[in-house]
Amino acid sequence: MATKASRSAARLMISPAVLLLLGWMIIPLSLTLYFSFLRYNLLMPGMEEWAGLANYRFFLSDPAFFSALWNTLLLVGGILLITIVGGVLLALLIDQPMWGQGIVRVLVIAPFFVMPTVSALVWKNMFMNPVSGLFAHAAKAVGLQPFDFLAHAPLMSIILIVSWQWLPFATLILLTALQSLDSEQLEAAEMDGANFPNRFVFMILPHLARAITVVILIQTIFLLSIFAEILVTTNGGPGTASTNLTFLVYAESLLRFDVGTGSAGGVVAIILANIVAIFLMRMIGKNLDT
Amino acid sequence: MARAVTNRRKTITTAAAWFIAFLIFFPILWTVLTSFKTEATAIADPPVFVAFEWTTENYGTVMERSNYFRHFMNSVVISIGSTVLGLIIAIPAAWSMAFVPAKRTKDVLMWMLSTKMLPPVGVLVPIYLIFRDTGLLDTRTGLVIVLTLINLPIIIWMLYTYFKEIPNDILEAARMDGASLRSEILYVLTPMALPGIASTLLLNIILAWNEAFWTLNLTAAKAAPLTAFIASYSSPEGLFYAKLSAASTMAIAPILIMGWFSQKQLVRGLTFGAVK
Amino acid sequence: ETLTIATVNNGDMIRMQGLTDDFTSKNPDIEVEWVTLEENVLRQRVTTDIATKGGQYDVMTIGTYEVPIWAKQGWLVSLNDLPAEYDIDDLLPAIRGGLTVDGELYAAPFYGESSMVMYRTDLMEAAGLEMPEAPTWDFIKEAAAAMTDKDNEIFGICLRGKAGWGENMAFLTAMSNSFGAKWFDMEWKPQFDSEAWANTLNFYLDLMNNYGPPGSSNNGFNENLALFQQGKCGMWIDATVAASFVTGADSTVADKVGFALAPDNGLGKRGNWLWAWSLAIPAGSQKIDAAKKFVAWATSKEYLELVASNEGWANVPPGTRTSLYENPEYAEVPFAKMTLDSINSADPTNPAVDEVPYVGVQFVAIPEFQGVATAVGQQFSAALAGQMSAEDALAAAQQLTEREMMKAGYIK
Amino acid sequence: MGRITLDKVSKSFGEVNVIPPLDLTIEEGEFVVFVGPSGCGKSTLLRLIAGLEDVSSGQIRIDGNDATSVSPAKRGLAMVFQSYALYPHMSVRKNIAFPLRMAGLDQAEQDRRVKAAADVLNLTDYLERRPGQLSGGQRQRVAIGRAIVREPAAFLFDEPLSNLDAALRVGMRLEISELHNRLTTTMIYVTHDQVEAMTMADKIVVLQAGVIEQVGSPLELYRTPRNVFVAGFIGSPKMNLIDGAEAAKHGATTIGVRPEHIGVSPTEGTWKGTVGVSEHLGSDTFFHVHDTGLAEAMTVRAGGEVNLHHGDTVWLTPEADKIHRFDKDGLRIA
Amino acid sequence: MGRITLDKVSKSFGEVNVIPPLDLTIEEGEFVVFVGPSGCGKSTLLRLIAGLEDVSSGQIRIDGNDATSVSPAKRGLAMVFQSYALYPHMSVRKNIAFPLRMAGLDQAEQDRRVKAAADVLNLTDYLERRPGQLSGGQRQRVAIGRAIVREPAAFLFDEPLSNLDAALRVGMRLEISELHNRLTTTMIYVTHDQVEAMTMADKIVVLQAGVIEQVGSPLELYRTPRNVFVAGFIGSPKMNLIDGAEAAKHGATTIGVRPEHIGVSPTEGTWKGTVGVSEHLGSDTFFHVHDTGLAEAMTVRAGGEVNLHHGDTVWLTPEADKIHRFDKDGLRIA
Ligand SMILES: Nc1ncnc2c1ncn2[C@@H]1O[C@H](COP(=O)(O)OP(=O)(O)OP(=O)(O)O)[C@@H](O)[C@H]1O
Ligand SMILES: Nc1ncnc2c1ncn2[C@@H]1O[C@H](COP(=O)(O)OP(=O)(O)OP(=O)(O)O)[C@@H](O)[C@H]1O
Ligand SMILES: [Mg+2]
Ligand SMILES: [Mg+2]
Repeated sequence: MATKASRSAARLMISPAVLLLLGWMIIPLSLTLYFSFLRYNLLMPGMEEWAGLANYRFFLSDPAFFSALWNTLLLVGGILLITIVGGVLLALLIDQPMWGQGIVRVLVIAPFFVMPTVSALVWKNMFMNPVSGLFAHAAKAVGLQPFDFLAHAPLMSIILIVSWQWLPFATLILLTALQSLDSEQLEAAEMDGANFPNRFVFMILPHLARAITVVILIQTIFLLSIFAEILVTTNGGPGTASTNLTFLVYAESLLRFDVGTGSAGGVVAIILANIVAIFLMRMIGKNLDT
Repeated sequence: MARAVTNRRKTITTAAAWFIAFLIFFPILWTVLTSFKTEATAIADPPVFVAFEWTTENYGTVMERSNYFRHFMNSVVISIGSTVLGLIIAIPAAWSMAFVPAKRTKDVLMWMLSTKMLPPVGVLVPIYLIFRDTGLLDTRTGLVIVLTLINLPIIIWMLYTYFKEIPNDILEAARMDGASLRSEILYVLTPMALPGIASTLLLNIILAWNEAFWTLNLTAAKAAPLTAFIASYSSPEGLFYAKLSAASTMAIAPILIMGWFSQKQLVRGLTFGAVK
Repeated sequence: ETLTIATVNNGDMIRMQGLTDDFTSKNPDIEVEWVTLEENVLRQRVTTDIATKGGQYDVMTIGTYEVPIWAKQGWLVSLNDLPAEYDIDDLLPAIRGGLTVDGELYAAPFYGESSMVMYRTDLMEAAGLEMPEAPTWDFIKEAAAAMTDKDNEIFGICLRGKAGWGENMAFLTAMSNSFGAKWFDMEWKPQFDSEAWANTLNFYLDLMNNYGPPGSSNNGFNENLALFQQGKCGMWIDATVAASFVTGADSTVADKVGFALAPDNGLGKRGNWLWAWSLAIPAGSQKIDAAKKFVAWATSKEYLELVASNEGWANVPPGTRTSLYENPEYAEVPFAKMTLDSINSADPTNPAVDEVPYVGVQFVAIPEFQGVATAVGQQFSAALAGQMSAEDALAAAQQLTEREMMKAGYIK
Repeated sequence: MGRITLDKVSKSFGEVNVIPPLDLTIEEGEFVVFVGPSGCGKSTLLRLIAGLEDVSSGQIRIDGNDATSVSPAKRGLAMVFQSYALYPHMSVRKNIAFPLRMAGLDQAEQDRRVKAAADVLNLTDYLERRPGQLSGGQRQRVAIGRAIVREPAAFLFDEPLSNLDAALRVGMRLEISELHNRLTTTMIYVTHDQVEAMTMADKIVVLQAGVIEQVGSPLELYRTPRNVFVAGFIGSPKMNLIDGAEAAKHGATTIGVRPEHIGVSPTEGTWKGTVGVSEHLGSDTFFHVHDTGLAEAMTVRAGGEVNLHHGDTVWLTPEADKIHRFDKDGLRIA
Repeated sequence: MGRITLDKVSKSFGEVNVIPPLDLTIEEGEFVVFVGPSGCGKSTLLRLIAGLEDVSSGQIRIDGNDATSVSPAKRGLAMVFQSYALYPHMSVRKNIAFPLRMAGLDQAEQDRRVKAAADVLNLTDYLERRPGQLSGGQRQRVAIGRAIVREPAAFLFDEPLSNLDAALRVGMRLEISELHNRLTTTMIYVTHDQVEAMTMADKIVVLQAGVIEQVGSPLELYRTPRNVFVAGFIGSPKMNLIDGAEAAKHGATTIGVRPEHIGVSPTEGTWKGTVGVSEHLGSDTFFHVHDTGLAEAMTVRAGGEVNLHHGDTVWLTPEADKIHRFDKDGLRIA
C-alpha cells in the first residue's frame, strides 16, 4: 500500500505520540543531566555550584554501587527465570482439559491485579514475618525453627514476592501462545514417534520462543525499576543485600536529598537500562520479525 | 480435535490445577479472611481459617480513618483517564505503524519502548519542579498526563500488534468505498480492533491503578489515589494485621473484580504479537 | 479555605484526625484535608515539597531533627505570635528548646518523647529480679537472660533493628552516648573506629542475638510494639509514647507493664533520646493564618482536655506541656512521671560524654545526617542479621561516613 | 505390509454419531481415495486409522494385527496433513529427519535417508531452508518427504492439495501418483475434489454422513453409479438429473445424463431449449441450456469450435445407452 | 461511463521495477481479464487503476479525465478483493450500505439501493447476518453487492474466486458473467486461473513480469497465441511444446500442439512413446506419454473410453493444421 497521501497522513498521525514521548524523555533527562554536574542538595538550596564529574565519581565509587548492580541483575534474572519456567509449566497444566478451567484461570490471574505495595505488605507481615507470619506458624507446626526470610534471604524473598505478582502475566501470555500451536503439528510429531518430552522440547518450546521473548521484554521493562516492594519489605537491607540500582538512586536523591549524586546515579541507571534495552531489542527484533 | 481424554487423567489434572491455583490465590484469600478477624485472632497461633467470629469492624476503622471514597474515585479517574487519553494518542500512531510501515517503523517502536526503561527515581526531581511550575502538583490532570506518557509505549505496542492482524484489504476496501481517513479509523479499524483495544484498555487500567511511584510522589491530598491510601498503612502502630488486611482488600478489590469480570477479554488480547 | 495537613501515621495523630470536627466546628470557614503517611514516606514527601517550594502542604508534621535545619533555611513560619491563651511558656523547656532557633519558635510540639525501659512485671517477678528505677546495661542483660524462654516465645528484650536513621540508629546513637561513644570529634571526624562504638555495637548484638526475637533486623518501633503487645517481649527500650499503647486496649499485657529510665553505664549519660513530633507551617503556604489556628488548636491545652474527656487521660499526647504534668488527674497515669523524668534527663546540646561539635541526642543536626545514618543503620542491621561481623560493620560505617563528610566538605 | 481392515468401526463425539459401524478393507499397495461432501466424516475415518482418535467400537487391523489400541507412533503409518504441519522452526532437513531422530537412528543413517527422500522429491536444493521460505508445492513435498523416510506400512493423506492453487494442484497430483507407482505402498487419500479422486485412485470410497455409499474403481463409479448421490457426485461437470415425466418414459423415477453424453444441434434433437451462459475453454465449450422443461438448466459439453450464442435455440440429444436410471429410493436400475 | 486508459504507466517499488511503462485501453462495458503467473504485476496494475498505489510515472484516464492523482474514493471505481474484505463487525446490510453511508446518502435511498442489490444477488434472506455467519459464496456475493450499490464506472476484481472451493468457483463464475451481461458495466478482473480467464473475458490481457504479452479475445489467444509464453499459458492442460529437430522439420524453432489436437492409437502414428500416468476423468482421459524423444512428457487428451495402461506403447498423431510454430525469439510464425 502506501500512496503519497497516506504516507504523509501517517507521519501526521504518529507525530503526537512521538513528540510527547520525545518531550517526556528529553526534558527531564536534560534536567537530570544538568543536575548531575551540580553540587545540589535539596536541603541546602542556593548553594548549587558546578561540580564537574564529582557526583559521578562519588556514585560509582560507592561500594553499594556494585552490589546494587549485581542485585539488579539477580533480581531481574531470578524473577524472569521463575516466572518463565513456572509460567510454561502452569500454562501447560491449565491448557489440559479439566473441570472448572474458568475458575482456575480466575484464581491464577488474581495476583496480577494486586498493587505492588499491597502485595509487599501482605507478604512481609502476614507470611514472612518470623514471629507471627503464616510461614513461621507452619514451620513451628512441623517442629522447625521459623526462617527469617527478610533478614537471611532478603533478595530471594523479594524475588519470590515479585515472581508471585508476575507469574500470572507470564502464564497468560504463554497460555495464549500455547493455544495457538497448531494441533496438527503436535499430531504430526506424535505420528512421527515423538513422546511428550520430545514434543515439549522440539515443538512446544520452539513455538513458545516468541512469546517468551515478549514476556522477557515486558517484564524486564517493569522489573528494572522494582522499587515499592523493596521499600516496603527490606528498605534495601540488611546492609545493601537487597538494594537495586533504582533503590540506590532513590536513597541518594530522596533519603539524602543529594539531587546531584542522585541525578548522576539516575544517568548511570539510564545508561545501563539502555544497554539492557539495546540487547533486548536486538533479541526481540530478531524474534519478532520472522 | 483432541482425542477423548480419560476421566481419570482429567481428574488428576483437575486436582493438580486446582491445588496450584489455590496456592497462588491463597495470599489474597488469606488477606480477605484476615480482614474480617479481630486483631487478636489475626495473629492467633495456630492460625484460624474460617472458624472465627467474623467482624467488619476493621472496615469501619479504615473508613473512618481516611476518605476511602475519594481515593477510590481518584484512582478510577486517573487510571481510566490516562488510558483513554493514551488510546486517543496511540490509535493514530499505531495505525501509521501498522498500515504505512516505513523502514524506521520498527526502530521507532523499539525506541518508544525503551523510554519506559528510564528509572523514574532518576527524573523525579526535574518532574517535580516542572509540575510545581505548571501547577500540576496534586491534580488529577497532572497524574493523568504522567501516567499517559508512562503507559503510552505499551499501549502503542499492543495496538500495533492487533492492528497488524487486521488485513490491509479491509482498510483499502473502505478507502475505495469512499471513506475518509477519519471514517476509516472510526468506522472500520476501531470496531474491528475492538477486542484488542478492550484488552489494551484493561491492561493499562490495571497498570495505572497499581502505579505507585508517581501517584505517591506527585500528590498530596486532593488527587491521591488508592496507592497513597495504602501507604498510610505500611507501618501503623500496634497490632494491625486485620486493619492492614481490610485496607488492602479495599485497595485491590475494585481492580480485582474488574479484572475477573473482564478476564476473558484480557486474556484473549494479551499477546503483544507473541502469538503467530 | 482548605488546609492540607501532612501527618505521620502514629496513633496520636490518627486520633487527632478523629477529632477534627472539634476544630472545624470552631472554625467553620476552614476545611481540613489529611495526608497520612508512614514516617519515612512522609519525611521524603514533605522534604521534597518544602525544598522545592512545591506548596502542597499547609501544615507539616516534622521532628526535632528537621526544625533547626529548616528554620535556618527560612523554610518555616515563626510561631512566636501565637495567641496569648496558647501559653507558649507552658511548653516543656527541653522540648521547646529543641524547636527554637534564634529565639523564634518554629514548630509547635504535638507530642514529646524520650525513651525508657518498658518491662513485664510478671516476668520480672518470675525471674526473681526487681527492676531498679535507673537500671544499668549490665542489669538489663542479666534480666534479659533471666526472662528469655524461647520455647514459649518469650524474648528477654526487644530492640529496634530495622535500618533507618529514625529507627535503629535513633536507638543505637542514644545507646552509644551512654557507652561514651560519639559520631564525630571536634574536627568532624567520624568515630566508628573508636572502642566505645565497638563496645556499644557488640553489647547490642550480643543482647539481641541471645535474647532478642527472630527477625529483629526488620523490627522497628511498630513491629516491636506489636510483639510487646502480644506478650512476647520481656523488656523493650523505646519511645515513651509507647507506654500508652502497651497499657492500652489492644495490649494483651496491659496490666503487667512497668517502667524504668533508660539504662546507663555509669559514665554520666543515659541511653535515652529526645524527640518531639511537631507541627510546622511551611513559609510558602498561602494559608498561614488558618494554619496557625490549626496548629494552635492541635497543640493547645484544650486539645489535651478534649482527648482526655474522649479517651481518658492515658491517651493524651504526652510530653509537651508542664501543666499536664502538674495536673493531678494525669499524675494517676502510671507512666506519666517516668516520661517526664526521661525527657528531662536528655540534653540535646550536650549529648555525649565528650565534647562534640553538634547538637541532637539520637541524631546530629546536620542535613547530611539522615543519609549517612541510614546507610550506617543498614550496616548495623546487616550485622544484626548475621550477614557481617561487628568489626566489618563498623569499618564500613566509618568509611562511608568519611566519604560523605568529605563530599559535604566538613573534612578535607 | 499395508493391509488395513476396519471391522464394524464406529465413532461418536459425545452424543453425535459421526460414523455408524462400518466395514472396509484396504488391500496392500492400493491407492484408496475417500471422497464425500464436507463434514461427511472423511477426516474422522482417516484419524481413526491413524490412531489420532479412539474408535468408539469396532476393531482396526493392520497387516492382520489388532491395532485398535496401539498408539499412533507404533502403528507404522505416516500421515500428511492438510496444513502440512511442518515444524516451522526446523530446516527442511531437520523436518524430514525428525521421525528418524525420534526413532533413534544414527546420524549417518538419518542423512542417508533424508538425502534419498530429497532426491526423490527434488528437494535437495532446499534442505537448509525453513518451511516459511518455501512455496506451497515445496512445502507439500517436504511433508511427503517426512512421511516417506519412515518407510511406513501406509501413507495417509488428508486433503493434501487443497491449499495449493489450481496449476500446482495438477502438478502435485501427478507427483503423488508417480510416487505411488514407484513405492507401491498403500495410500489412503482424503479429498473432496472429485477430479483428484478420479485421477489418482485405484479404489474410491464415497462417503455420505459417515456411511459408505459405494466402493469401486473410478471408472466403475463413473459408469455405474450405485445411486443418485454417487451419480451426482462423480463426474465434472455434474450429471444432469431429470425427474418427472421424461424419467417415467424410461421407466425410472430419475434419469441422469452426463454433459458429455448429450449431442447438441441448432436444428434437431430430442429436447429443445435456449442457450444461457456458454463457457468457451478453447478445447471445449460448456453450454448451459435453459427452458428445456426438464431441469432448471442442462449442462452440455460440446467441442471447442461449436458456435452458439446467448439466447439461441438449440436441440439436445442424449446418447441412449448412456442414460442412467434410478428408482424412487435413488438406487440404480440395472 | 467506464473507459479507462493507461498511458505509459509504470511502477517501481524502490529499486524494483515491477511495471515498465505500459499502455492499455479498456473500452466501456468490456469484461477485461488480466492473467499471468504469480508475481507478474496483475494486482499491482489493478491497484494502480484503483488508486491504492501511486504510479511512478505515466497517466491514468478514466472517461477521458486525468485521474492520476485522484484519491481512490473519488475515482468512482469499485473493487472486490480476493479476501472479500468484508467488514466483519457489520451486518450484511451495513456492509453493503457502507459506501452509500460514506457518500452521505439518506437512509431511505440507502435502504432502497441495498434492497435492489440484495435482490439481484439473492442475499435478501441474509441481510441481518454478520459476514462470519456466511458461506464463502455468500460472502463473495456480499462483496459484489458492496461494489454494485455504488453504481461505479467500473468494477475491479482481484482474484475474487481463489478462496472458494472448486464447485463453488464454477457457480460464482457463472454468476459474475451473468451480472456483467445484465449491468454492462466495465469490469476488470484479475486471475491466474486460465479457465476463469477463458470463460469470462471479452478481452484477455496476458502479463509477464509487468509486460503485456498479448491482448485479445479468449479464442484469439487460444487459436493464435502471439508467442510461446502465451501459447503455454493459455489452454488446459498446457500445450505440448517441442524444440529441436522435430520443430525444424516444420521450419520453426519451437512448435506447439495442444493435447486435444493429438490423436492417439496403439498401432500407428507420427510419434511413438510409452504411456506414463494416465488420468481418467470418466468423460476424458489424459495420458502422459514419455520417451517420445520430443519433450519430457507429452500430454494427450483422449475420450473417456480409451483403454491404455502404464507402460503401453502408443503412437501419437498431431492434427496438422493445429500445429503452432514459433521462431527463435519465441514469436509466432504466421
Ligand atoms: N472433535 C469433534 N467433536 C465433535 N464433533 C466433531 C469433532 N470432529 C469432527 N466432528 C464432527 O464430525 C463430522 C465429520 O467431521 P470430519 O472432519 O471427519 O469431516 P470431513 O469429511 O473431513 O469434512 P471436510 O471435508 O470439511 O474436511 C462433522 O460433522 C464434524 O462436525
Ligand atoms: N509493496 C511492495 N513492495 C515491494 N515489492 C512489491 C510490493 N507489492 C508488490 N511487490 C512486487 O511486485 C511484483 C508484482 O506483485 P503483484 O502482487 O502485482 O503480483 P500478482 O501478479 O498479483 O501476483 P499473484 O498472482 O501472486 O497475486 C512482485 O514481484 C512483488 O514481489
Ligand atoms: Mg476433513
Ligand atoms: Mg495478486
